[in-house]
Amino acid sequence: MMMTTPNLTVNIAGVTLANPVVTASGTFGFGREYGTLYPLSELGAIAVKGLTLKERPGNAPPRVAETPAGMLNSVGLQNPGVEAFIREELPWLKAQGAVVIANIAGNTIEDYCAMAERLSDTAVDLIELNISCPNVKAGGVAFGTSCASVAAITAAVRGACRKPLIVKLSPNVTDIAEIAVSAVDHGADALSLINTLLGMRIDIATRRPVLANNVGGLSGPAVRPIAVRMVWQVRGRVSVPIIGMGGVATWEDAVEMLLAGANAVAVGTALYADPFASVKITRGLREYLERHGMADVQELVGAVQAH
Amino acid sequence: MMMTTPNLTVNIAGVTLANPVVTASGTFGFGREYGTLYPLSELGAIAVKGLTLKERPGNAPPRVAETPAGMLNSVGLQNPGVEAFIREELPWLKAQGAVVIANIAGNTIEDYCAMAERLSDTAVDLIELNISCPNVKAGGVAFGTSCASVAAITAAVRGACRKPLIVKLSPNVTDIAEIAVSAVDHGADALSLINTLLGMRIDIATRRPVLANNVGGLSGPAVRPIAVRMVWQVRGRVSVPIIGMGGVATWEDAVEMLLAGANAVAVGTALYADPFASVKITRGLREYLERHGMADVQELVGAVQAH
Amino acid sequence: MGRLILRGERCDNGLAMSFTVTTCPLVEARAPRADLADFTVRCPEIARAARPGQFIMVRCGDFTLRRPISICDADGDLVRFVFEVRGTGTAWLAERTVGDALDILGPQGNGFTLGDTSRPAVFVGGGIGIFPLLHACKPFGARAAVLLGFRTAGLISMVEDFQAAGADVRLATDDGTAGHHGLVTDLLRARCDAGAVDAIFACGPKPMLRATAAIAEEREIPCQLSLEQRMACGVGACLGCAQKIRRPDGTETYAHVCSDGPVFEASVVVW
Amino acid sequence: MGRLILRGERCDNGLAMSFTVTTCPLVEARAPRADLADFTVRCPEIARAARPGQFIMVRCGDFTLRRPISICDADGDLVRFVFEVRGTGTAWLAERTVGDALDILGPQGNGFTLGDTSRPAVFVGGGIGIFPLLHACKPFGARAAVLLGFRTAGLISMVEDFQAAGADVRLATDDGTAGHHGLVTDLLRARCDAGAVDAIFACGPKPMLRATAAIAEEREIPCQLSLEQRMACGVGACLGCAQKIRRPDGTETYAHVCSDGPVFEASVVVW
Ligand SMILES: Cc1cc2nc3c(=O)[nH]c(=O)nc-3n(C[C@H](O)[C@H](O)[C@H](O)COP(=O)(O)OP(=O)(O)OC[C@H]3O[C@@H](n4cnc5c(N)ncnc54)[C@H](O)[C@@H]3O)c2cc1C
Ligand SMILES: Cc1cc2nc3c(=O)[nH]c(=O)nc-3n(C[C@H](O)[C@H](O)[C@H](O)COP(=O)(O)OP(=O)(O)OC[C@H]3O[C@@H](n4cnc5c(N)ncnc54)[C@H](O)[C@@H]3O)c2cc1C
Ligand SMILES: Cc1cc2nc3c(=O)[nH]c(=O)nc-3n(C[C@H](O)[C@H](O)[C@H](O)COP(=O)(O)O)c2cc1C
Ligand SMILES: Cc1cc2nc3c(=O)[nH]c(=O)nc-3n(C[C@H](O)[C@H](O)[C@H](O)COP(=O)(O)O)c2cc1C
Ligand code: FES
Ligand code: FES
Repeated sequence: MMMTTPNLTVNIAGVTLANPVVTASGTFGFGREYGTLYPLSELGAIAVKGLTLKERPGNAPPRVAETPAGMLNSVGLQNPGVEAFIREELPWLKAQGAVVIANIAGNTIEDYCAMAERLSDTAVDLIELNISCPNVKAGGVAFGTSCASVAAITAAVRGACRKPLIVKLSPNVTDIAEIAVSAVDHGADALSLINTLLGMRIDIATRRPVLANNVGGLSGPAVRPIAVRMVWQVRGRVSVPIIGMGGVATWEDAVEMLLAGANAVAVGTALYADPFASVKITRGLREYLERHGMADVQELVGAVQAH
Repeated sequence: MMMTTPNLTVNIAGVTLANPVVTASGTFGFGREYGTLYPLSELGAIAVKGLTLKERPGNAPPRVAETPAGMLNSVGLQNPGVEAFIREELPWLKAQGAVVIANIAGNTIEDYCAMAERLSDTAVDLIELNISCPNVKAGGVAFGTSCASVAAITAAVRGACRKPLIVKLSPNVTDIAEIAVSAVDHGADALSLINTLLGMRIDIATRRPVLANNVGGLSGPAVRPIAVRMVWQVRGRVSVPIIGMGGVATWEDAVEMLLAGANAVAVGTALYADPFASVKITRGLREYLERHGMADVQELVGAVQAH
Repeated sequence: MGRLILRGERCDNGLAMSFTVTTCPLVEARAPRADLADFTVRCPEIARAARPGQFIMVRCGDFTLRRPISICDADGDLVRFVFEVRGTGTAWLAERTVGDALDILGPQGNGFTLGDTSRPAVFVGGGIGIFPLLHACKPFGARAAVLLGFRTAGLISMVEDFQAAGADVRLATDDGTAGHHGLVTDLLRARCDAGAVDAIFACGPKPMLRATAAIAEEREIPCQLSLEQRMACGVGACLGCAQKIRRPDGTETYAHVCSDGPVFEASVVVW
Repeated sequence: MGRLILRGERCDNGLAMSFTVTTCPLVEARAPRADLADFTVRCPEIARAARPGQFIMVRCGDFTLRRPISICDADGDLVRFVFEVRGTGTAWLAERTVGDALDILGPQGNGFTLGDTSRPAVFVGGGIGIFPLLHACKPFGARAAVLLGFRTAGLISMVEDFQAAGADVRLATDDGTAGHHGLVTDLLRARCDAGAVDAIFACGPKPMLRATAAIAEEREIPCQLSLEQRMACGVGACLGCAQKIRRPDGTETYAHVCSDGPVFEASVVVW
């Protein structure tokens, strides 16, 4: 019996990823740390730490807290700003052979557009719009929480952007599918989901929130059932590529996410227990496909048979 | 030094609970099972399985699935109907000395009102309005997901109801505080939160959702950070009593929930690993208050000092 | 016949049948195969109360849910259960060693109603379904015909135990590597043809149970089946473990495997 | 002096300082107190690379996050670390026994810059902050004054180890049950009064570090502090472990304890 190597590549809005395993924005820095363990080119893509127009110092510590099967973070988008990224991080990242997803964040539509425009002239492969940020002109309500504001920001950034555009959805909404449709209708070439769920932990000894920011974003295996459900709901309504994330820690989790409708998965929190989680997932996927005689990982996408 | 026994009682909308530990609706049946382990009067109150106007067979199995630090359920409100409850369960429950919270569910406002009215003539102590159910007249969108529909259902049931009314909030919303305010403004005497978060698990061997209903409600410690955050946000906006729930498993978790702003806690999923979780939490709270020389458990309520 | 229990049996005081939650020492732990564990715990409360076909809910580390496992045998103060490593919970459990304390809830459920044990009965087991049959067949001694089906010879276990109980044991394997090459229900048919059978007790995979029920119906032999379902509470409180059944009046409803079952009359089960 | 490292040190190839993730056997496990574990693992990669003041990230069962623990000593192939049971993760870890395999990431962080070890240095430790000082004080031999503060005599540990390293060890307890009745920083002041001190190295609770920094500044003694912060990745990737510091130009920013620290010049720390 002839065995051909299964095809692990994924096409996300015209960009080919060597495999469907991406690192989740903000969890992997700019690749310099985990890059000491394995070549960054082994990853499908790297979504870099969320970038803002200007340098941001981020929030006061503590910024992280453990929770049952998960963690909270309130890093507050500490980053060197988009120019420093282009100058100091991007060339190095591209030299490692990585597909680079620039995750951008802002507090006004203008900021997002300025960043998208600036990044369009660089070697960045894709732009990921983080719409979980508060819109200061709309009283601080997150951009990602209403169809109207998702439509507005997506359309504006789409106009300013000459790279494939991924819109990253916030799970803190009543109807994720409706938001997804809004994003796609207004120019999203792909979607990623989920960002973190808003959570809180209180230290009963001090009676203070563990995070200096009081609340933070919940991620890790605890949220996986929510992420899988949202990916499935969104896949039922859109046909653009989806990068699924939220608690993916093993190749089995990745298969689950692909079956739900994701074309690729991102791995974040799982890296902290096992820095090799990402590359192990890719290996696990390959072996799974081989075991099942499947030619292409994309055969799994959305293949769940609902009852 | 004199030691007085701390006061554990809680007043929820005029009803006195012997302690602030309640069982979460749907997790404790009608008390007949766990009642073999301890007197039901040791519980602050018992929220019974969600009742509907007529008997409901519930969903096809499988109805439960384990998830990281949590579980999914899609029981589908299997229950004998409100009349059978009043006839066969309530007298027995009251004979055990339990404070009884009747949790009611429906698909039309009329159903809810009919149940509230009927239960007003019984020995039930409080009525809990489960608004996570789909409103069939509004295309199946859950009652609990918009302020307008929460206002409408709360006002209508308030009119039909001669018992203290608790509105139980769904966490599957963009802005829980806004929903809470709607409920209180339209007649809720107390709030309980959170109900389950919508989640999904797929069995990668069969490529089918584990639950026959495809999706189900996520509960257990995994969701606790979300529940604590929501209780805290709601406490910032309303002054009615709050029953906090979602992943409470230990007395420490209960203290956290009280600090966030809950006046009482409900325990559900934790019972499955440890059927004594509820009574252990009460004991733990009592000992905690004694250790800290506190006279009243209500001193903890909302006592978190935010940053 | 036609026993139909809904919402479990109830005591006079209105409570469900009582069960114990207890921590008990593992006194024997064998691994007949790498993925099979044969455990015995010292647990007088459960051992003395256990009836054939009941099960226990075993807490596995920090997992949210306990795992349901049939009582394979109960003798004096000892409870024996045998389980296959299927996923993360049973993997954790299989790693326990003698002297470890296990947190067990039980005995739970409505077991087999054995009836007249001086009459011949047939026990049909498949895969992990064979374990609860040991406790049930013992009172029948040599009057028990125990028919066991496995995928392949390497998976056969417990045969000596059934033989020691006096039973006439017959084997079937899907691949013919041991015993009859074919289904265990072929053996059941042959046994029914060979002589009178007063009762059939079965536990195993759904297709096997369904075929067993069909044979029993055809030959009008009373038949009890032990079913499986995913469980949360294991005691009847969460309504998680639904099984569709037919009421005497012909209407259908959901009963619960943990409290109404796990054993049901074959005739009430809706497949 | 004035060493200020941001985004950690970097190698020529643009990568962060390398670290290892490895599974290594626990070869010695002592419990000096019920809530204290003194572990030694065989881990050549980490033992050989470790510099004083660095730490490891230890995986604890199924917990989402590893626990940061200082390297107390590294010798040949062996890495020693000592930790107090504080919560669930360290409780799990303390239950490991000799022969168990531990999953460890490290060595991580920028440790102490020891400078000229032929000159007298003072090491100030409080509570669990005393452990990393052992590795650091060794090269100083008898030129190290090691000042250790504890809440009460029952919590004193590691004194023999410091003495075996040749150091002059002085104790202080908050309640006067052993050594000086008062703060360890009283001992520091006395030691500075008594003779020349070329460098101060400190690790312990924040108030102690702050007081140490004030004494050092007042007396113009170079001082390095090892700080703690809640961590997720432990390697510089998540930006979770922020510590506010002052840049040479006077502006403030957040550095990261895991990669820029855990050791910082006292003068750059913004309290
Ligand atoms: C009444 C009853 C008696 C049983 N008796 C035995 C026995 O004697 N020996 C034996 O080997 N097995 C028995 N089983 C099956 C056993 O419960 C499962 O194999 C076990 O729960 C799997 O757990 P896991 O953590 O290894 O698998 P995972 O897949 O990690 O478990 C995830 C969840 O699914 C549940 N689950 C998975 N498979 C099953 C299943 N087949 N039935 C019910 N729940 C399942 C688990 O309990 C858990 O909640 C019995 C099941 C029931 C319902
Ligand atoms: C660089 C560094 C070196 C350390 N060296 C030592 C040492 O040598 N010996 C020792 O006993 N302790 C040391 N600590 C403290 C040790 O990391 C904590 O006591 C430990 O993480 C507590 O974990 P837990 O699971 O027991 O507590 P839990 O409260 O259950 O932990 C919950 C979460 O909070 C984190 N956390 C809790 N307390 C602390 C803390 N004080 N510092 C950082 N994170 C914390 C945990 O890592 C975990 O992520 C060090 C901390 C740091 C940052
Ligand atoms: C420490 C940390 C920092 C994060 N920073 C960002 C960010 O800057 N931009 C963003 O879009 N998402 C950010 N996220 C969210 C992740 O990219 C991801 O959506 C989420 O963590 C769920 O995946 P996981 O469970 O695999 O971590 C961050 C998550 C973590 C844990
Ligand atoms: C098996 C199960 C059944 C439930 N049924 C109901 C119900 O009928 N009505 C309701 O309002 N909530 C129901 N819930 C939600 C719980 O009351 C509670 O809000 C939720 O489980 C969070 O608490 P926990 O994490 O302590 O379980 C159910 C939860 C579970 C696990
Ligand atoms: S498992 Fe809860 S009712 Fe059966
Ligand atoms: S812990 Fe992640 S950057 Fe320090």
